[in-house]
Amino acid sequence: MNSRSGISYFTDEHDLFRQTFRDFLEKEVKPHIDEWEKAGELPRSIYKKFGEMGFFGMTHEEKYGGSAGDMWYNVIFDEELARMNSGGFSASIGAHPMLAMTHLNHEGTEEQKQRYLVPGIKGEKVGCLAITERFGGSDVQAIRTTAVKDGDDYILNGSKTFITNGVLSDFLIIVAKTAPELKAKGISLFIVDRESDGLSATALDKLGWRASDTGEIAMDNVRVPASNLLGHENHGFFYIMQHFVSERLAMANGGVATSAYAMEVTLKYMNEREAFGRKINKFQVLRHHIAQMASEIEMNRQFCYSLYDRYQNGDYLVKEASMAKLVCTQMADRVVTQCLQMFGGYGFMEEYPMARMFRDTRLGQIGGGTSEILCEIISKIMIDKEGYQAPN
Amino acid sequence: MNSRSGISYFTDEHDLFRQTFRDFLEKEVKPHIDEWEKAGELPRSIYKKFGEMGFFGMTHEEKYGGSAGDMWYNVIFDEELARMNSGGFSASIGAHPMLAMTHLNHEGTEEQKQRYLVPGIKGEKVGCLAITERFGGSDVQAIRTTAVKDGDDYILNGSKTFITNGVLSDFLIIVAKTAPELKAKGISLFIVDRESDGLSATALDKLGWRASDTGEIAMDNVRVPASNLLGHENHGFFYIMQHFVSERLAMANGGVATSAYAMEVTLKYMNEREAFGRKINKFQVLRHHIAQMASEIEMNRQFCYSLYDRYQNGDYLVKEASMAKLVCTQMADRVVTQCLQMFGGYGFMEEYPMARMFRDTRLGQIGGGTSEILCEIISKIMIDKEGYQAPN
Amino acid sequence: MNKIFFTEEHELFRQSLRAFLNKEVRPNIEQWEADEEIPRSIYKRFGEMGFMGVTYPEKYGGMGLDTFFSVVYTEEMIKMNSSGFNTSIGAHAGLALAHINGEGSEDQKQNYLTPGLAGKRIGCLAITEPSGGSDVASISTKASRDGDHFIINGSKTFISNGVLSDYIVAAVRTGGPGAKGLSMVIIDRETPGVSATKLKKMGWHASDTGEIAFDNVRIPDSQLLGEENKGFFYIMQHFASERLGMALIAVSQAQLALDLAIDYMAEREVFGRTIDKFQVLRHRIAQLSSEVTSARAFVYLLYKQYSEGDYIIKEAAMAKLVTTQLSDKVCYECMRLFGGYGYMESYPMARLLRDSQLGTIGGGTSEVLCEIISKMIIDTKEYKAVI
Amino acid sequence: MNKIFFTEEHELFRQSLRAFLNKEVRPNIEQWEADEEIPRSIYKRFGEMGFMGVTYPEKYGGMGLDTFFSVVYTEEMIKMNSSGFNTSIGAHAGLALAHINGEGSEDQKQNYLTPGLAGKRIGCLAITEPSGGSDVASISTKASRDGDHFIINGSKTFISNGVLSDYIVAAVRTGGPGAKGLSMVIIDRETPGVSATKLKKMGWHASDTGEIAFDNVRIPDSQLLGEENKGFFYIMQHFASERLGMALIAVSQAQLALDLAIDYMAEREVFGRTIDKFQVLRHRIAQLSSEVTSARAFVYLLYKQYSEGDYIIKEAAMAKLVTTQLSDKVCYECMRLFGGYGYMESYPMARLLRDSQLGTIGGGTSEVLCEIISKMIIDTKEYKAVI
Repeated sequence: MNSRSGISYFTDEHDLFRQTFRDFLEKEVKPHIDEWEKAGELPRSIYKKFGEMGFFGMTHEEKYGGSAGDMWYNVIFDEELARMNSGGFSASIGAHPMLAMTHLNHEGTEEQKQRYLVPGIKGEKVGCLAITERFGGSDVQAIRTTAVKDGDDYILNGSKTFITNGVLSDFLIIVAKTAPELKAKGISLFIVDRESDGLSATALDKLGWRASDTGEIAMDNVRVPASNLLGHENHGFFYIMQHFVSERLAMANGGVATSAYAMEVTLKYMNEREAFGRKINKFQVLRHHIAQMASEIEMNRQFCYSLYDRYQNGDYLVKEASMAKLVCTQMADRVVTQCLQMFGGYGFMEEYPMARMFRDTRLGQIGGGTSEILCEIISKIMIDKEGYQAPN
Repeated sequence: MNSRSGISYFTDEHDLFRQTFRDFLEKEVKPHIDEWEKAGELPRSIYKKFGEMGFFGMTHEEKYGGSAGDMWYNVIFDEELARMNSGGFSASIGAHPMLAMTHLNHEGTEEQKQRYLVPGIKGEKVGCLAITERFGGSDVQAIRTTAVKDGDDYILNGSKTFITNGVLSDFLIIVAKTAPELKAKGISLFIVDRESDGLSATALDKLGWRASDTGEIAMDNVRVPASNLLGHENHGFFYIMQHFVSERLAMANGGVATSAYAMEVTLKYMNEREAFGRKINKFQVLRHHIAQMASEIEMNRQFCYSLYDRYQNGDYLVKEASMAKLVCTQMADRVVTQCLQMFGGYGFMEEYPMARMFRDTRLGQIGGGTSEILCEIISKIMIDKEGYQAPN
Repeated sequence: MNKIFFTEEHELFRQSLRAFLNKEVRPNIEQWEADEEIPRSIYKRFGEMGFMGVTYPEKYGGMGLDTFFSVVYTEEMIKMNSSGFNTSIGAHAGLALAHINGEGSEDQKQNYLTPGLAGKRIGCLAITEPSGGSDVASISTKASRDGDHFIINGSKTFISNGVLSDYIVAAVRTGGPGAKGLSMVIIDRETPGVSATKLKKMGWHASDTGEIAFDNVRIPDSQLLGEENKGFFYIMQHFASERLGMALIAVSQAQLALDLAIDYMAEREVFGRTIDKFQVLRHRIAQLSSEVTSARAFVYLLYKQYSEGDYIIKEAAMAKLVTTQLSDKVCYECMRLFGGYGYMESYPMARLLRDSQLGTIGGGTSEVLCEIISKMIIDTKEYKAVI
Repeated sequence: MNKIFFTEEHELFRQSLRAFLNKEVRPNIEQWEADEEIPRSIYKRFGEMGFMGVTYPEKYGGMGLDTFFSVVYTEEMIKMNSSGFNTSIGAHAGLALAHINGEGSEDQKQNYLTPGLAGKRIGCLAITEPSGGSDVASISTKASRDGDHFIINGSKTFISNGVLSDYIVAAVRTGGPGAKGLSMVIIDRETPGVSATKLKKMGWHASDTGEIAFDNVRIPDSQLLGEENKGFFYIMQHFASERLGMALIAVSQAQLALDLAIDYMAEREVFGRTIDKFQVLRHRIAQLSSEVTSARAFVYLLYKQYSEGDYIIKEAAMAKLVTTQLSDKVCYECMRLFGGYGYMESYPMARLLRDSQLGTIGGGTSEVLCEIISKMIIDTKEYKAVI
């Protein structure tokens, strides 16, 4: 919970929501995490419960079933998910509202919103966002999936990988080239229903994020009606770039939240565990590790909050959001590794919280733009003075 | 494979053994690793094959079925195991000869050697070494398991944890206090048969090392004949300390071997994977990472080899072996983390080698004395000028 | 970022201060670094221009401006690339005067604060002793009562302006052992028994860093600053703003290093191209810029909290801890990026690195900060404001 | 460790060198650091004692000893805590003379090596140029043939002994562009057209580091060292031993920092106990000692391989890369362990840190080393010995 002294971005309403949501998670989620981790997927029922409680609609308009809250509700949502200590759960639950529905909300037509966003907010339909391909990685411009116009339809061919909810979702927002010769300017987004002919998916076995299904998707002449084009044709790259900022901020703050949770459970353990006749929280070396980590967490948390604040005010933050994801996910790796080490042998045991956190956290520097890609973007802005300006 | 130019610690015979052993592992082990990782244990048949090939007896006397080779055979043994990319396999296969049989060989009576060492070398009987307890961790002096003399027997009570081969081994070398009031000087070692009444064990679920069974062992009035006392009563602490050096050297060099293998597979991947139109091994940032890692690996490898060399010459190396384990396992964490990052999203996928290596490597800084405990030992020697002298 | 914390007025102030510094300070820095002190005249100019007491009350000659003017002030001062210069002004205006403004009587303010803000009477703050390091509670300089006077004996070290200042705000032991026996006193330089010697340092060359000895120094008890035996709490109180100031300095130094490096990279050619095309160097800039940007957001936020009256002892310690580590790292990496020129004193990076490297030591070493932070986090100890 | 690499004779040599250094060098270091040079007399004393040319042939006045004597030599030199001093001797004996001993004609050896080993004629090695940095192949100092003479024009920078040496072993372009157009020449200081200016540096104060200009410098072609247009390969050849030497220096500096820190920790008290009782500082020593011990094992092994004739270009680059990074880290952490005293020039750590921080720059920056190493490892390129 965040201190209310001095500057606070959170109101009493935010805090109330945080408490409600935390109680809900403790009751409806925490007891099932181990089982979902084992299953490698989430049951539909949990999406429905989220939907019933309104947790998918916090920032959406009331006419679609949302409660029109501000962006800090998303921040709280992410922070509280992190306390479940299941990157897979957070990813599966989060990819639906944060990735799929974000695009629907911004670029969808009224008809598309009625068909996908409304049931999405209710938790009755689950979505995913499919950008990445085997060849290309974080290089969005290099995608090879094509969508060729055929009468009133588009025919999609190609494949996607590393797609969270890629196997179990009901609909997929798929990125494809509608004009390959135009490179970045020839990319479009499509809403594809799961039952479409020619669409298949297989789940991947991963180091962590085990409660989420991460899919590889193949499209063999998948026919999509033109009414399922999302936004304007050939504007896809800009839509993606635009939402990258919020995605990166979420991953950055997720890194902070994970780090804070790692420290919380570690402090608790250190206060219980004894060695050489005293509690291990009395050992200077371990204490200084805590002091160092706490300071870095606090710094990065304030960085993220200040960026959310600016984001809400409409600032264009490609550079800063990339910076934040870079440093916060690096910090999370350091903090989680160090905290695991504090648990000694128990750190390696799956019955204690750090083993899973260690496996899950490692994705931070990989997903949503690797650290190396972020460095490329940041150095282009800092050194080559490239603008990465907002599209108009 | 080590360069033969300049200083080499390896002879043609060593190289021949390395090749033979590598071929054997490629054929008999590699194809089964995934299955054993899933099973959480190794089949008995693989121990038997190791035994039949003489791989458990390389350094043992011929009269027990060994081939009386020098210590470099153990070094090669460890290095080649690392190439299987299964910390669990290495641990299970290694704990038997390196931990259990080392004690048998050094402290065992002729009769004990005939009963345990000879079948051990044949791979017919598998052993484990049980020191660590829930309360105490790396603090050997704090163990609570007791062995009370009762006629010609000892009665053992207590528990052990984090014991590799703790569930499936045929015999256990168990550390217990025979004179608790004497602290470190009241510790003894016992050989305990698996079928002993009152002995029970459960397997632990771990972050990595999944192909090995790691057991928690409970002893409820386990009766052990006095003939199963290993070495002299109350000398246990010194036996353990003595073998800690070789164990730490092995873990240090294991860290180097893992790092080298990580770099090998990463270089291969970098030479295949393309991004932005060229092989990723052309990106300067990644190249410099490789250069830095290669340099650190080379440095630490030479450090380990120089220590093995001195160890073979009879030098007393508590400080240096602790130093080596500290820095080499830290390096392995850095290298493996960095190499996983080089794989991008594939680094997170279990079908690629880095995910498992990442999970497995994390034990390096924990097992066999955590980095923090090693720092305690090293600073006592460096700063307080404590001798940690060899017992006479 | 600026829009959140800075107004148009801050920006105007920045411009005018920058113009002043570029004209009257920058051309003299090399000389002052060589002299190992700055001249009295520059204090006077700061006083005349109103730059000495940006946030101090107008009543005493300050400008009465808000905290973010002092942030602007520090950011611009650091661009002169001389911690010694910045400290010479700061040890007077930011340390000595902060105590006098905070705890001084009206008489003391008239005597020291007013001429101080005019740049005519220069002070220093003397807490650290040779034997104690960062252990403030164990200060051993003794002030024994003698009627309405104190007789002071002891010594202080690492004191900025320790040799050249006109007076010394010193922590002395008036009571029993421990934190509760300390008081602050103002000792005029000319008082018999005060002597000082200059210390040679790795960096901060333009500042006069002194070791001060008190040999039966007799001062009237009207020179007591605030209440007797409350010195420890006054010191702690001012530590938060001092540490926050050091954090801001650290972030500003790191930013300066990056700015200098980016400029240099665009000009320097090797292997036939400017070095800003080498991926390894580009990523280094990207990484370090990101860390500095994060650190600055943190420091700005704390200034905001501080300006709203929050007692941010933990956060200030955290900020100093991480930012001074960061500054050392950034200055080191950017120095190396200049190749051999980085090591040459005729280029800016050598001094910047040398100057930065006091950051993790002065004003509480990183280790002392870790002790404070871990007490607050692990032992849930709270440090309270005195008032 | 010593038993593997060092014999009784090495130990005796160590004792006698150490006694000499403690008597004739240590008391003068402060003065030489302030002078920014070392006097001619100390070169002579090195020559008289035989310490100038430990491994050079006896025929020319060297001692003809094995490589590990030079290891002992460096380890003891570094204990003087003045890289400037060490470099002043080393740039002559280890760099300039190495080229003359390696590629010089008998005449050249009589002219330069013999008086050089006697400490009477001092040399420097001039490769780096202002524009090129570590890019040796792009050297632009031009040597144009004029009958049996060369006319040399160009400039060199960062040259140790660049101002005070009697002659300059310089890399010049005698042929076309690229690596294959370079030659080495010996240029006597008094030759018309040679001028030099001293550079101010962050550390290495006792060494004279110069920028040298050649303005129509005319030298006979008998001053060519080795074969024409083979200069690049000679330079590369000597780089391995130079880098190995820098690695040994780095390890020795790091060890010195640790030794000084451990001694200091046993004496310094804060909070009522000596600081060697603080776990955080203890673990820091444990960690850094372990890293230094590993690094030293690596360097010793490479010396062994080098002494047995191995061409260890990759390993020497690796060793310099990791040991100079390590030395910077260790010196920095140990400096901080001294608290405020670490920053004072009257304590040893400030200079040690300043001196260390050239390590990752000089003799090939870390980035250039990474280029070489990655070419060898990733592109499987091999660098071959010339001979």
